[in-house]
Formats: sequence, structure tokens, C-alpha cells
Amino acid sequence: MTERRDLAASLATTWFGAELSPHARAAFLDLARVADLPPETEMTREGELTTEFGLVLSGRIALRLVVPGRGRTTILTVEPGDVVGWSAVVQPYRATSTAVTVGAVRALLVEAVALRAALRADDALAASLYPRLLETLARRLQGTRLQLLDLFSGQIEGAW
Amino acid sequence: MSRPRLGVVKFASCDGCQLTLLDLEDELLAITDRVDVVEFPEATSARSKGPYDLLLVEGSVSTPEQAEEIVELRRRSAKLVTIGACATAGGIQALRNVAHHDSWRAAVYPEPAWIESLSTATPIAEHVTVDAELRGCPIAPGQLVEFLTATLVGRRPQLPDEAVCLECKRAGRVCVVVASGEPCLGPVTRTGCGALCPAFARGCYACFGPRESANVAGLRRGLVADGMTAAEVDERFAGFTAMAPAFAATASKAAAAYREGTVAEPTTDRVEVDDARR
Amino acid sequence: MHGGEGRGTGSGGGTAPAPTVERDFDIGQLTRVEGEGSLRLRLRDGKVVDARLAIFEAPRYFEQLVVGRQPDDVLDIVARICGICPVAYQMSAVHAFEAAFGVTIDPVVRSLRRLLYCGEWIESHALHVTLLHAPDFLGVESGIALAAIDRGAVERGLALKKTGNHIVALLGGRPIHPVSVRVGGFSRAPRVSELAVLKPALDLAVEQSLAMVDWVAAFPTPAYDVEPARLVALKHATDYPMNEGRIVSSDGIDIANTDWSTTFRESQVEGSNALQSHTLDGRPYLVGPASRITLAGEQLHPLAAEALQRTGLAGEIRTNPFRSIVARAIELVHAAAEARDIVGDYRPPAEAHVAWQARPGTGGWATEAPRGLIFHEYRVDERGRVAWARIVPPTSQNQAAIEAALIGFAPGVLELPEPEAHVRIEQLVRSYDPCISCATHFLDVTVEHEPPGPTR
Amino acid sequence: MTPSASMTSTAGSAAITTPSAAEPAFLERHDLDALIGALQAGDRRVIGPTVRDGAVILDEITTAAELPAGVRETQAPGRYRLEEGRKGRTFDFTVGPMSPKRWTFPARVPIGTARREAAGTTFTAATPDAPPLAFLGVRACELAALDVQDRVLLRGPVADQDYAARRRSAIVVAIECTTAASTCFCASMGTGPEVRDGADLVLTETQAGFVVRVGSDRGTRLLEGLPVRPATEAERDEASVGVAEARSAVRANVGVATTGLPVRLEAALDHSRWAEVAERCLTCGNCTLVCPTCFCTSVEQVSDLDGVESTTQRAWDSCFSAGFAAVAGGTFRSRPQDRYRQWLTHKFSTWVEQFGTFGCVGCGRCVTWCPVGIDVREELAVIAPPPRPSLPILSIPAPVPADGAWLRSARILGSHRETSDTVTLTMAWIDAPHPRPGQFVMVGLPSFPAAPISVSRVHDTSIELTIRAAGPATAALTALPTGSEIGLRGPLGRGWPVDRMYGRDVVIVAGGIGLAPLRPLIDTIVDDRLQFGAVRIFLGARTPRDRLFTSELSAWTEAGLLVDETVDRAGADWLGRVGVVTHLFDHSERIPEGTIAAVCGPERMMEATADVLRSRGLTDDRILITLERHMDCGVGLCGHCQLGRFFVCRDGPVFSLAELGDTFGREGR
Repeated sequence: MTERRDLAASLATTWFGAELSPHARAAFLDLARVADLPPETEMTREGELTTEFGLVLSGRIALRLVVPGRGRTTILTVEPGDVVGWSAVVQPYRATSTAVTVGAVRALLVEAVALRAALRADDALAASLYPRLLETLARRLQGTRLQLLDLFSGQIEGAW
Repeated sequence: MSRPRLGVVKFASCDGCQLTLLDLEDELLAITDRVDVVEFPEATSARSKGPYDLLLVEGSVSTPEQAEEIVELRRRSAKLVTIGACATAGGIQALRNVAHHDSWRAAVYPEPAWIESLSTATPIAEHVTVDAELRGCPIAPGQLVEFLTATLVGRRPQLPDEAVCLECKRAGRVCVVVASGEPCLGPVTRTGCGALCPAFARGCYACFGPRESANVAGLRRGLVADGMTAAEVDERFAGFTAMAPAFAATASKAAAAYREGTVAEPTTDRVEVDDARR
Repeated sequence: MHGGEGRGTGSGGGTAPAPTVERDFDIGQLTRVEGEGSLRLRLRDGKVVDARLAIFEAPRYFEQLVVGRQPDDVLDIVARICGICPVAYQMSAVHAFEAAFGVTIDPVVRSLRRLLYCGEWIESHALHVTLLHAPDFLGVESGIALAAIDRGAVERGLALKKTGNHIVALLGGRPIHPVSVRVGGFSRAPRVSELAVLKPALDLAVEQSLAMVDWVAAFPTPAYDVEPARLVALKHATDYPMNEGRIVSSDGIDIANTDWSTTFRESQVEGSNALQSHTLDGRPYLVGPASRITLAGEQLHPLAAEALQRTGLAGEIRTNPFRSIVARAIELVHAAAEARDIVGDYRPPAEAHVAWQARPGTGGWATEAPRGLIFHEYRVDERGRVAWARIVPPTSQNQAAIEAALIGFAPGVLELPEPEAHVRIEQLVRSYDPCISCATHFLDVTVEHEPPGPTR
Repeated sequence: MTPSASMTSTAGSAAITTPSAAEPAFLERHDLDALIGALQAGDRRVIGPTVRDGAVILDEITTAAELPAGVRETQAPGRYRLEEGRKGRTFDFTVGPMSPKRWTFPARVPIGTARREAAGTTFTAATPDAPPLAFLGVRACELAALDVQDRVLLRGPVADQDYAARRRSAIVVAIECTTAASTCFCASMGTGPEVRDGADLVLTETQAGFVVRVGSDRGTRLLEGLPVRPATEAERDEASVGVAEARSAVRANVGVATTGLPVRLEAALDHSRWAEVAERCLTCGNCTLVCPTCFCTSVEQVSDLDGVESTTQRAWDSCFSAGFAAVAGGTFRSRPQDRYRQWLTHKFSTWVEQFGTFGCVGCGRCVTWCPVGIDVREELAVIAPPPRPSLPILSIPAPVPADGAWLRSARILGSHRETSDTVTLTMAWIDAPHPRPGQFVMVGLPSFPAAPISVSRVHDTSIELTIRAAGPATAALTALPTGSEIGLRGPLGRGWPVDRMYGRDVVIVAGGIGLAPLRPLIDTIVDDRLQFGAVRIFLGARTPRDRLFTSELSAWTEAGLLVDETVDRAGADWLGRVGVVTHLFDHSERIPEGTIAAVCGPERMMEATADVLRSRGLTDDRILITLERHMDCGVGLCGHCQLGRFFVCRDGPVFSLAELGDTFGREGR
């Protein structure tokens, strides 16, 4: 019970959790389990079904893509408060990158099928959770665009 | 540092741009002290298949073997630089690109079958990657020196892409459009010649091709407003950089007009095929 | 055609001559000539049975490019046939149009046009003598190499060339493709002060060209015992031939310079795709400095005549093509001296150009390019635009004569070691200062594709 | 004495007595040669109007016969034609294509030379070659133009030595207009046709000759040597009537409504007309080069084949060329409409804020000499209709005056490679003021254009420059061995306002090489830690290998600074953060009220950062950025780096977003 209260507290400290309605927070916790993941744990694999939706409480997770010739490239790290495995609730439910823990990670994990069922059944949960999810994806899209510009690249036309 | 190996070659052209190198009377020997001229058929019997550190290419590609050869030359050149309107825009002969090439060939040759030439004369950059362009018909000696100097020193050459008008005004010339109603392409033409046509009381005829953001439509409207017919204006563009992208559409109109107005009589009407030598 | 191996040799090539063997003797690419050409001699039993000066410049269709254009545009266009002698093209064309339209130009404009031509002669001759031809006599591969053994001579040549270029630039804005020649005169005539700056340079140029005469007259010169070519040049009552005069020949031709077409013709030959000129009877002839000096020598500037006298080579210039380098040096003296006179007497014309009216008709005109007689003929339609054009440059007129000379001269040197034979034969070709860019506005490279060996 | 001081004692307005004070004299027409002769005293060249190539131009004249007697012109948008003027009149025309600017601010002048030898590299500033000149027949609008250029080139924070010398030596003989062209609008710009001050002598033409007024002591001395007599009442009347006729003619012309114009233009930056003008405008630059006040220039390198000796010269340039707006960060005015807007808003809006006067004197040259006849009066009427109260001129803190306009030789004491393409040079720095955090220096090599480089650390007798090989010049700089000499000029520009940060929380955000100009600020904070509140440093780099000053991060942390860093992409071996620098804010607790942010990096990165900072409650006056990439020559006069009312190299490179307003991140400004 105390553990659950701690969980609720730590969930509330994340920007993702803080914005959830009390009902949604509770419903989410009903589904979630706390997981302590050792370093180098592979949480999702690019192209494969995403089995769990996660919310990082502590530690860091690297999202990686394999580029032939370049090997595994980290394109983003997920920090406390961020979501990992959003593809669990977006068709076709396949991971868009390989998520690997960097060092020890504590995260709230929700089984994908159960979460999808809950979101279908509980409109209030959906109404509160989806906007957070959209915000997460929007931030990532914005960041990706800036990365796309490769602003720090070396050669600038007409540079000194 | 070791002396760079320089090559100078030509395709379809008048030789004027490579001659510009020999016309650098004051700098020529200083330059040849600093580079190895390993290939320059017009100037030396010493020949080299390369590799070249710097290859200056004059002329446009207008025969099938030229199209193959330029690819080979590119392979052998660290830096390939095109010199002149033919190499950078196709030159005056590129007007054939919008003419009936076969009829031209038939008009010029009593035995067209003997003649092998492409229906187009195209700039080098349409065939291979070009590292730099010296514009002009012919190129400007000053720009050639600046380019060679910058290359030897290792800095970026100063080859402005601004309008002729700026140099014209710096030189204190009176605008021929405004003061005498002369059609002048200076406002849409790239600088480099020193604005010499206005200095000789005539309008610029675009030897250096289009400048950056050339407002051809705007100039066209302006000259028509000054009393020229659209056809007369278009004709100004049908010159030595006619097929440069920014000019091509306008120049083609004029070229088409020439075709229609052509009196159908081939040049070779008085040229017999000499059987004595067959 | 770029980057042949070592010296300019191509396929075939000479091993020791075997009896009843037919072989080709090729010079892959002629170097130190303007434009791109090659030479093939066909030998049978060591005898030269055929010589082909082939040209692999791409066709540029100038006769078609000028069709539909107005006369002043044509002056800009034909200049682009050749970057070495653009003035020659502008001069023949502008006079052809003026003949067609009955335009009379201001006498000052007439002398300015001579001055312009002097500039081009100086620039072209200085280039050829110093950088293109002299290396043959002194056994080096280029003017650049020549500078290593005789920098002074090269610098003198370049200084002369610069003065020639300076004249053209002063009258036309730039040495290559000048912009001021217009039907009726010039777009703008120079101020007295502008021309005056030439005086010191021209004083020097006269001295330099005189020194150059002595230099080239002393060159070791190959013997040449081939039947001398028939010579054709312009001849004018008072002036050394440039823009005016009648077309005369060493064997009695004497016609107006508008009437080239009545006496000469062009023909195309398979194999060597050059359009060649002959007289109507099919015989070759030679134009150029040697022809001018031989046929119009008495109009040479006194300083040039005196220099010619000093060399005592007037006769050899007529008979030995290798002496053409001396002829060019003499003409350098003439051009520098006449230019100095014109600049000295200059007073601006009332009008830079007279008004003119285009009218339908045909106009032809021959002038004297540095390389020799150049004839232009234009038919103008009722719109005042070109309907048809003929352009006959010096080199295509000389081609038949050059080939004839090679047939006569080659046997004497083909027994030499090949590299040396090459030098001698190329040296002979160069002595005609062929401008292949000019000859080539309607030539192509098919000769390059012919299988070696007999073709018929 | 300083050039500006010497100015006021000669052509500057201060020393010039008002003409009415002196008794007008009369000069017979046939005595013009006497005037010219008097002006020629002391090998002085006389520059006056004369006819050439179908126009009245300015050139050296030696006799009155060369003046355009009996000639007048018709001028209209895009059209100029000479015609016959009133019999016997010598100055019956108005202004031609040239103005005295051609001589006071020539199209090309050398700035300095550089020489590289074994002994070392020497930089020598060019000494102005200013032959004594006299301008004959200067019009009222041209006098006004000279005054405008004085304000820009002499009385601003940066004085142009070459201009000062030429201006100082020039005698000005004005002629009042008694006729006006259709393109004249001096009256609406308040510059003419009457000549008020700025001339040594003022002539007004009458049928018989000229009424002469004295405008300066030098004018008085000149007059003494001339065959003049007191002007009669009738002559004075005839003269004033002539000028009055000119005035009514100008008044009849279309003019410019100047009241509140700067504000109206500033408010019209998004007007659809800009794009419409661009259809007609050829961006040929003629308007700017015939303009008597335009002062924009570019530098050109003239170097020998070995790059041993090189001369740098300054040449007229125009804001209508794309290349003009090419700074290290790229070309920022690629669209023709941006260039026309830049020119018009500068002339009639930002110029006022910069120099306290319009950049236009109403001479009409830009109207006549536009090949397609675009008329500023027309465009202004459409783009900036009726008046509103004027915008207060922004007061810009005086920048550190440049130590002359040319480079000094300085030795490289050490060279340290930071990353594969970035090197830190330690430069000897003696007898020069210590750069403040955020200031920059101009760095030059013989035959290369000088580049603005931010100072990345300051020591007692040396400074550090962290340079990334992004182009040929910087590549050459990063390749130099210890001991070689390069040219330096500075410190230049306005740095970080450290005093504003005392006692406050500070957020420092750096992207890539952008950390270099921020490091001196960080150094100051570390040295004086207690003076500042909480300090966060957010660092972004392209890859782990591109991170700068990595060895110093621990020291900063130990000093109590919170350092977070991230890279755009990394291999699997990188355990740190990956993502853009703005993501770092997602995981930091809220930024306290009153925090000041200092940001440096590529423009788009700074924009993104600014957005996040605003979303965290920071106001624009607390968000400071440096536009160090948006600079060219660093002299403060060439105009390339102009952003609205600012020259970045002179007024910046550090700005608050409040100062920049919507010029920051606006396309084409």
C-alpha cells in the first residue's frame, strides 16, 4: 500500500504523470508494475511487436537504430518522465527503434494488450492519457526536425 | 610544395578562352614558373594523359566522342574548371539546340552522311561534375589570374555573381538604357567583363551569362516599355549564353523566329563534291 | 583528342620503310596550331601518295547561326569563329554589309579600322612567331620551354603581343571579341588622349619587331626544293593590304575583292573533311604573309621594306615556306610602324558611325587576316536580315596547298628517325600558321574513325 | 587632431556662417574662369559638371568652356535625355548620374596590405591618398548628402580615415537650383532647393552671371581673390526669384510624406507590395550606386601568385546583390523582395534610428537611373501611408571604438586541437584592452579575407581564439603552427552584459562552436562565483567527438555550476544524453523568475531555445543571444551585417531578443 502511494507520488513528479487526471493516474497505476532493469536490457526491438508501454522513473534508455555500415546509432535518449514504447498503443504496435537501458533503470511498465483494452474501455483514461502521448510525440518530432537540420555540421557555404 | 600539374583542353569553341591564358603577357611566365603545364596542345608539344591537379576545359560538348572524352578527362582531373561561355552555357553554337539540327547539317554539308555531330551543344556541367566556372565570351583575364592566384594560395576565388551594373557604376559609366534607350542586358548579366559595352556606347549582350536572381521577365517588360518590340528584346538574349537556363526560354523564342524567317537556301548550294579526290 | 602519349604521335607510325609496303604516317594531333587537327600521310613504296590535313574540331554551323540575324549582330557572332583573329571576321563582314548597303565610311573610321587590324596582326604574329613557331627552329617543345633558354626573346614576343592586344582593347574594349565594330563605323570612337597612351608602346614595338626580324632571319632553316605554291593576296594602290584592294595572284589573277566567288570555289573532300578552296580550274593556292609580301611588297612601310632588304630573304620568302616566320616578323614591323603613324595623326571623326539603311541584296568582301585572305559574302533579305552566308577563312584556302607541299616535302625527311621527321613535318605545317578553329566551322572528325590502311 | 574635429573646422556645418550674414557679391559669367583659376591654386583639382556620353557627369575641369552651357535635361523614372537649355545659362540642369561621393568616398580604395615573410607577417594600413579637390556646382541636395555621409562616416562611433582625409581637403562651391526635374523631391526631404549651409561659396545663377554668397572663412578668402563686386538689389531679386521658381517646381512634383515615416515603414514589413515590387525590380543595384548617401562596401583581396603580398581594398557594394548579404552564417537575403525592403527601410526608417537623419536627400537619382523606372515616392505612398507619431530612436550603448580599421600582427603562442575540425589558438595580446566576455576580434591572414572570431578565453598577456575550420580562411588559420603570425584587430563589439547578471540565476545554452564566445562568461562566473545565483549550463554538440572543452566540465561542476550536455547522434558506446539541446529543459526543474539566459549557436538552435525559454516564463529582455555568425568585416560601416536598426559587428554581436524584436528569425532581414 505504502509502495503504491510512493508510486503515485513518483508518477506525479514526472511531467507526463503530473498532467494526468487523478482517475487516469489511478487507472494507470492499476495496470502498471514497477520494474528495475539492469544495464543493457533490451526493452523493445525495432520492427518487432511492442509488448510493454513504459514510463521512466529513473535512469536512461537509449533509442537506437541500426544503420548498415554505421552500426547501431543512438538517435535519442529517454530520461525520467519520458515515455518508452509508445508504439504499444499506436498501430501496427511495432517498435520504431530498439530501446536499451543505459545503466540501471527504474520504470513503470504496462502490458501493451491490457493498456489497449483499458483505453478502449475507459474513455476518461483515454481522454487524459492520449494528449500526454501526443505531447510526447510532438516533442520528439520537434527535436527530430532540428536534428534533421544538422545545425552543428561543419562546412557552411560561404563560411570564412 | 610541388608544382601543380595544369592541363588546358578544348571542345567545340573558338580557342579564345585558352588564348586568354597566353594573353596574360605580364603573368604568363610567373604562372608557368609555379605550375607544370603538362597538357596544352595549342601551346606545347609536350603531352600528358594526366593525372591533372587542375584541368581548364574550354568549349561545349557537341560530338559523340566529346561526350565520352569529357567523362574520361574528369576521371583524370583532381579539379576540373570550365572556362568560357561555350563550356559553361553551350556557347553561340548551342542555338542549334532549338533549331532543326538535321536541316542545319543538310544545309551546311553536301554529304551530311559523312558528318557526325550531336544535335545539341551542351555545357560541360551537363556531362560531369565541375569544380568551378569562369564565365565569359571570352573569359576575363583578371578573373583567370584571380582564380589561379586563389588556387595557388588556397583561398576561395573572388568571382562575383552580381549584375554588370555594379561595375558599370563603379567605373562611372552613364547608363545606356536610361540616357540613350539602348537595350542593355547588364541588369540580368553576371559581372566580370568590366562593363565594357556601356563604355563603348552599346548595351551589354550577356557574354557572362545570367547573374544570380536574374529578373529576365522584369527587364523584358522594362525594355518593351522603353519602346522595343518583344521580338527585338528576345533577340538580345539569343547570343553567346542563349541556352543558359535563365535565358533559354526567351532566347528560344528568337531562335524560332529566325527559323521561320530563314530563306530556304543551303550555304553549300555552290559547293560541289569534288570527285577528283574520291 | 587530348593527352596523347609523349610527343604528338597517333596510330600507325613509321618503322623502317619496306619495299612495296603501304603504310600510314600519322601525327595524331598537331600541336602549337590553333584548333585541333591531325595529319596523315599515305605512303606507297616510300612515296607519299596522299596527304590529309584532317581536322577534328566539332562543327559549329556559323553560316546557319547568322541566318535571320541583323548585320550588327552578325559582327558579334562571326568574331566567335576564331578567338585569335576575331577582328578579321568582323572586318570582312562589316565591309561586306557596307558594300551591300552602299555605305561610305568616314576616312578617320577607315584608318581606325586599319589600326584595329594592325593590333590583331601584331598580337597574332607575335604569338605565332614567339610561342608557336620559333620553338621548332630552336629545338624546344614550347614557348614556355623556350623561355628557359632565351627568356629575353620570349619576353620581347610577349611585350609585342601585349601591345597588339592593347590596341585592339583600346578600340574594341578587349583583345578577344572586341565590341565596338558596327556597320557604318564604330559604336564609339576614342578620344585623342585615349589613343595617345599607345605612342610609347608603339615606339618600343617598332624596335622590338625590328630586333625580332634579325632574330628569326638567323634561324637555321630547312632546305625546301619543292615547286613553290601559287600565291594569292589583296593588293592596294597605296596601302599594304588589309581592308581594301584587288585580289591578285602570282599568275595573273586580278579581280575586285568583292568577286572572290567568280574565280574561286570551295569543295568538300571525303576522308579529309576540310572544305578546300581552289580556283575554278581546281588548282590550289596559298594566302598569307608570304603571299602579301611577294605580291604587295612595294606597299610595305619604309621601315619594314628596309628590314626586308636587310635580311635579303625576299626571294626565299617566296620559295621556302619555312621562311614565313621571317615574313611575319617583317609584317610585325609594318603593323607597328603603321599603327604608330595612325596614332600620331589621329583626330576624332565627326561621327563614330554614319547612319545606314539596310537593303536587300548580296555583298561580298575580302580582307587580309593575319593568316591571309578571308572572304565573306552575305545575302540580306527585305527585312534587312541575313538570308544566306558564305565565310571562307584563310586556312581552308591554304589546305590544298599545304597538302601539296607535304607531298613534295615529306619524302625527304621520312627517312629520318621518326621523332625528327615529326618535328620537320609539323614545323612545315606550322609555317602556314593553320588556324583550324577558323577552318573548322564546318568540319568534323570522321577521319579519326577510318580504319587504317587502304580505303579504296 | 581627430578627423571629426578637423571636419567641423572646415566643411562641417558648425563653423559655417549663415550666408545672409555676408554681403552677397556678383560674379560676371565670363569670370567663371577666374573662379576656376582661384580654386586651382595649390594644385587643387576642380571637379565640376561636364557633358559626356549623353549626360551631365562630373569630372575634372580646367576651364569654364568645359561646363555644360546651354544644356538642360528631362528626367523621368528610368529616363534621362539631354536637350537644349536656356540660352546663355551655364547651370540650367539639375543633378546627373554622379555625385561628389565618387571623390569623397571613391568606388575603390585600398585599406591595407599584408606581407608574409620568414621574419614574420606584417600588416600595414593604407595611408589615405587624398589629393586636394574643389567641387564646383554642388547642389543643395548634394550638400545634404555630404552631411549625411559625414554623420555616418565621421560622427558615428567609427570614423573612416580615408573619407575624413578626402573631406577635410575639399572646397565646396555650391550652385542653387533655378530649375527642377520631375524626379526632384528635395523640398519634401527638407534639403533644398535653397542652399543653407555646408558650402564655402554659394552661387545663384542669373541671366548675366552669379550672385555669390560666402559660406565659410575659406569662402571669404576665396572671394577676396575674385573679380567680384557687390550684387545689386535687382540681381539679388532675380536670383531669389529663380530659386523660388525651382522650389514651386519641386513642390509640384510628387514628394514623400516624411512625418512618422520610420514607424510606418517598420510596421509595414509584411506588406504585399514588397513581393509586387520584386516583380519589377531587377536588383541591379543602380539605385544604390547612384545614391549620394549609400555607403555600403565590400572588401576585395588582391594577392600575388605566392600569397606573400596582398592588398585589401574596399569597393562599393549594394544590398541588392545576394553576395552582399552573405555572412559566415550563409546568405540571409536570398529573395529580391528582401533586398528591396532592406534598401527602402534602411533609407527611410532604420537609417533614422542609426544616424538621426533620413538616408535620402530627395535628389531623385534612384528614380531616374532605375532601368525599369521604379519610383521610391510611389512605393512609399503605397507601402507606408499616412503619419503616426515617431518611434523613439533606440539608444545603443557605445561600443568599444575599433583600434583603427586595419590588422596588427600577433604571434601564435600555442595551438591546441579541440576536435577534428576545431583548434584553439593562444595569441599574444599586449598593449590592447582586455576583451570583455562575448567580444570578438577580426582575424586575418595575408590574401585571405579577415574573419570575425569570438574570444574564447582571456589571460593577462594573451587571448584564446577557438576556431573551427568551416571555410578556406578558417581552415588555413587552424593549420598554423605555433610561432606564426596572424593579423588581429579588436576587441570589437558589445559583449555579454555581465553586470546585468550579478546576483541573478543564469542559464547558459551553447550549441557546437557556440560555446567559445560563452566560455569567457563562464570563466567570469567561476572566478566570481558568489556574485551569481544558480547557474545552469546546457551544452549541445553534433556527436560526442564534437564536444568542446570537455576537460573543463568537471571544473565547472566543482565550482557549483550545473552542467548538462547532449549530442544529436551517437554510437552505442556513448552513455550520455542524445537529443537536441532543447530537450535538456524537459528534465530540468522550472527556471526561476528573473533568470537571465545567454545563448549561442546556429540561428535555428537559438530560435528553438528562445521558444523554450519563453515557455518557461523568461521575457525577451532577459534572453540574450550573440549573432557572431552574422558578421562580415567588423569595421562597423560596410553594411553587410545590418539587421534592422543594427550593424551587428558594431552594435552587437550580443543582443537581447527585446532589442532585435521581429528582426530575429524573420526571413530576409
